[in-house]
Amino acid sequence: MSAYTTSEMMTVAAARRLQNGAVCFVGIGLPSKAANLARLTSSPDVVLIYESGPIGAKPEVLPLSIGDGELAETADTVVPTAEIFRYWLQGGRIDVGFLGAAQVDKFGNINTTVIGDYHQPKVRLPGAGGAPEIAGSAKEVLIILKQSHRTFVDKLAFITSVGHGEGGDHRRQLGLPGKGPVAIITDLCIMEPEAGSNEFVVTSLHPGITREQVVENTGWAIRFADRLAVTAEPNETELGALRALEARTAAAHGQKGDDQ
Amino acid sequence: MSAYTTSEMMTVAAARRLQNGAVCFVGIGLPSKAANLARLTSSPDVVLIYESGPIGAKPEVLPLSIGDGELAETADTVVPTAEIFRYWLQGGRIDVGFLGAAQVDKFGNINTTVIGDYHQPKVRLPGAGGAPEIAGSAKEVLIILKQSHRTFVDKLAFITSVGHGEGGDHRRQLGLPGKGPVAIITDLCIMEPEAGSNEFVVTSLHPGITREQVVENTGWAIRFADRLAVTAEPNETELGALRALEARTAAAHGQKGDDQ
Amino acid sequence: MADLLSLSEAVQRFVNDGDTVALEGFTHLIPTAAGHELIRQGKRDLTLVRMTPDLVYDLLIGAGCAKKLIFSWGGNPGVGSLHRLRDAVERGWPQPLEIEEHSHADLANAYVAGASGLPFAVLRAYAGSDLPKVNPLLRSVTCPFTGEVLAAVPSVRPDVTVIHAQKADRKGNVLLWGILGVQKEAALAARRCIVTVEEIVDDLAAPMNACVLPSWAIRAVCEVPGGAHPSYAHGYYERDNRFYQAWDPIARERETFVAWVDDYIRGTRDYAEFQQKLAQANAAEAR
Amino acid sequence: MADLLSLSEAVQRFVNDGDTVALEGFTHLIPTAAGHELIRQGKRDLTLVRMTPDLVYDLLIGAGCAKKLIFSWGGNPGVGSLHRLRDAVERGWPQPLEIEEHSHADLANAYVAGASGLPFAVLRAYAGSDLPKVNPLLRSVTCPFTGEVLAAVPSVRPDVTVIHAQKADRKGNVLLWGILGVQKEAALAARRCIVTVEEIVDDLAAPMNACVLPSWAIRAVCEVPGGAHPSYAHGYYERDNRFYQAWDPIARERETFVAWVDDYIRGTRDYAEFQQKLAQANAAEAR
Repeated sequence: MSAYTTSEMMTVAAARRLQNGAVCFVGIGLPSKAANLARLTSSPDVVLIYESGPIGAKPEVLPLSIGDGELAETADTVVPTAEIFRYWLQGGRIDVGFLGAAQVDKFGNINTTVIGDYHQPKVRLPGAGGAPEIAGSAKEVLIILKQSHRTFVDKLAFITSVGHGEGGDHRRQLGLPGKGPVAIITDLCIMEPEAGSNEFVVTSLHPGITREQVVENTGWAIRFADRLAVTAEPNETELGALRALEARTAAAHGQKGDDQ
Repeated sequence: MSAYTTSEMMTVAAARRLQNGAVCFVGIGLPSKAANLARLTSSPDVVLIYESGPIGAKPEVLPLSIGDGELAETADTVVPTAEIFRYWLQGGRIDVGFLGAAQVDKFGNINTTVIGDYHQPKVRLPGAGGAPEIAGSAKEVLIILKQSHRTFVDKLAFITSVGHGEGGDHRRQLGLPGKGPVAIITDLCIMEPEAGSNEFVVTSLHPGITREQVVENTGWAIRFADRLAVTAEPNETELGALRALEARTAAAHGQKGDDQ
Repeated sequence: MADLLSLSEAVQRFVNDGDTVALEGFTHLIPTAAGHELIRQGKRDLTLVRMTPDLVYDLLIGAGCAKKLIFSWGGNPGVGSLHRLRDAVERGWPQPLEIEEHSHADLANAYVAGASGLPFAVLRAYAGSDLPKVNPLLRSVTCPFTGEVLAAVPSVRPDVTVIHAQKADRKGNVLLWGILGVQKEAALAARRCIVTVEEIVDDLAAPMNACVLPSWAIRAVCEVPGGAHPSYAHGYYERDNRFYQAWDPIARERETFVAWVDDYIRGTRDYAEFQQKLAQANAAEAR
Repeated sequence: MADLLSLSEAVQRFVNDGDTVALEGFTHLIPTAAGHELIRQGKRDLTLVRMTPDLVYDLLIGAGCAKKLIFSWGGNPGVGSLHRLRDAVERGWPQPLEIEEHSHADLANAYVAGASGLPFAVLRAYAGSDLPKVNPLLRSVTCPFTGEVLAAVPSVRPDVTVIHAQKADRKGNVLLWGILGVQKEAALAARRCIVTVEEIVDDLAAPMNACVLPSWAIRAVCEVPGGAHPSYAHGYYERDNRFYQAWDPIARERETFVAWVDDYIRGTRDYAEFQQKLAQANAAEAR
């Protein structure tokens, strides 16, 4: 096994969660990279939908924006943005909503709006985008982001997109159709909601990562599942496909397409 | 002037009401024939919209159905039927709704649903189709139908599509955006709503038609405007264009396309 | 992913007695072949939804497949009445038919709401019309911003929608063009969708923003060339106006109707055999 | 019927100080040239609506044209923050900016409602989100059939919408393709619509069901080749990713931003001169 970065581990681990044939509503950046890696490896028939309108996109290089021409050219069809949200997402046709986040809390709620007070913000983030309704209506949600004290916080200043709300069956009480986040994939580990409480606990540590590292990089008292797995290392196929994808992207754009 | 039929007079008189450049939502049958005659004579830039989806249709031959391929082929674009009703009609972009009817009353209300009791009908008519919302939302409405005791009735068994309701400002009270029917064009005359009461009165008799004929063929005590005009006879251009249109239609379909 | 099936198998697998079924197609691409197959398989107690019932529902109603009809304009376009529909409504033959009546704008919006996963649609409609007096499902809702009272109608969510389209590829992606009607909305509003197509091709060659239904959004694709007769399939064949006229005397009397259905539909194995029989009859008549 | 006008004349005629203006284009076909012209003409007190404010609104806000922003995602896609937007929100420079914040699904539905002549849109949204706490316009409505409580949001009805499209014909009919975003809805929701296009042609050669805006539904068509830079126009030019990155240091500080606007926008007569100047600067940098 060749050496790999924690970023690569994160992307590979996230890509593995996407079942072949699943219909996936893809956020730009890390989710898009992981979803396309899945499509190029284990899940060739995954269906990628971007909020800008492409359905069944099969980009050769990663898009830098949510509406790159590459997505339109490789899609089965391109529909108006409103239709994406109305017929395809709210219509109940999305199996997996694949989201990034600026911050998450222990119940998988997401903040992409503001840090500090809404009216006197410490940091103003981009805002909601498509996430609140993806988080609400996709049959399940995967979240991918780099783990740190600043991103995994005890209390969000602002809940932009709901995960399991206040935990337990709060989500059901809210009447949300989808079952919410089923995994958070980071550069350190995989977290999944604990049965009953729906609090995210670590279920798999990436190779070489210690519990201490995870604890240090989590803003709440993170817990570990009794049966804690170790994530399988990226294999040659996965790494090869990921690096080739990034190389093609860099050649086309001069960027790897994983920002934002 | 060559001889002409009362049917031809009706179609020509109706066509003349359509201003050049008007955006017209066209019903199938008589309205479609008159609207296309207008397009082929005095109003070359009239925009014809059919509920099936064509916008800016310029058919060479009259359609037999509301969704003939000829309409799609000659249109500026063809949109989904729901969009026609949502963005174009309800969106307030229709200048003239051009309707036929099975029956009308003195306030220009239309019945296309049932004669007799709804649940034990004497005659079951086709139903509403697009008419109720055309009658409600088009900026103004033209109605074309052959005049008889059976079609111009004192009291409708069923109001499918509202005209001026109970008369006066009833329409405004109902909150309807369009100003309702501004003319009923028949094979005998033209009727227009009287200022104030909005009751339809005869404002123009077709050449050779007597007041008595109109009275005999109207189911309510029809009144005549103080300044009663005589409709100008069809001129050579109008008759020529109409007959050529019908001849092309008959050659294509074996029918003249004026039924229903 | 859609399975490529025979129409017979698709109807067997996906349509149950008692289902709410929408066969859509607005004068163009009317799924007639699928209507025939419902009759051949003797489906019963269907609630039929369709903006323009047309010949295809006249047939299903006369053949005793329907218990209820949801519609907005019921006629034989350009010809006259639907006699079997009227006989069922007015005289309960072959069985009583409940009707639920809407306007086109209403039903079109109701399909949009169904496709959008919403329980109801909002539109500006019905003020001054008697329709709400005979259809208790035409209700109202008040705008929380302006106070305007608007019509609220229940969304349409068929158990099964059947549409006819021009093409599918071998994966089951479907392309239609021309008059689109409410087919896409009806397809997406349904729990299960069957699409009959003129042909199955290697490559759809669809324009970028064309009306494409992806394979994974539908259940079955069935190749049934000519399956929209007597309506038309843009790019394939024209409307058979003669058949619409010929239908009038066939459907006018119960006896002629039953004889026709027994002969042409129940008496044929599938749509291809029906087409053959119809062609033979037309040829004989022309002689 | 749309008039074929210069962009300068169209903006002069159809945009007033204090108007609610939507410049739409979802990463594709962003009407940048029109944004520049609003600055050149010194339009003030605009309420700007746009799902993704992007560079074009960072510019307008920094240049002091806006008093309010209605949006759902405000960033420099793939790069980072919109510094001028943040400076206005966080420090009131060059003037305070009121913000009204939505989600994409909400604003997309609000444009649809606007195009449909409805005062509000209904969607399943915001349950569990804090957005309704900071935006009092996110309300609810109860389904009169199921009792479900759904989100109700006000429709968007701009005084003026500006979009960029690939082509118009000489009558002013407009064709766009590729990523369509919410442009058609934004155009039809507006009282007045200006369309800038890459080129004016004799024949649109549009596929039958293409996204065409008929001339009579818009007010002005302006030929502005390259007018969507640094976004792209499918079939004409690609996204200028370098410019999105270059924007970050330009907009980061007030001084560099003002200098850039004075030089490149206020210091040029029109978009063609801007393009020339930008090309010269790029060439100089490459040397």
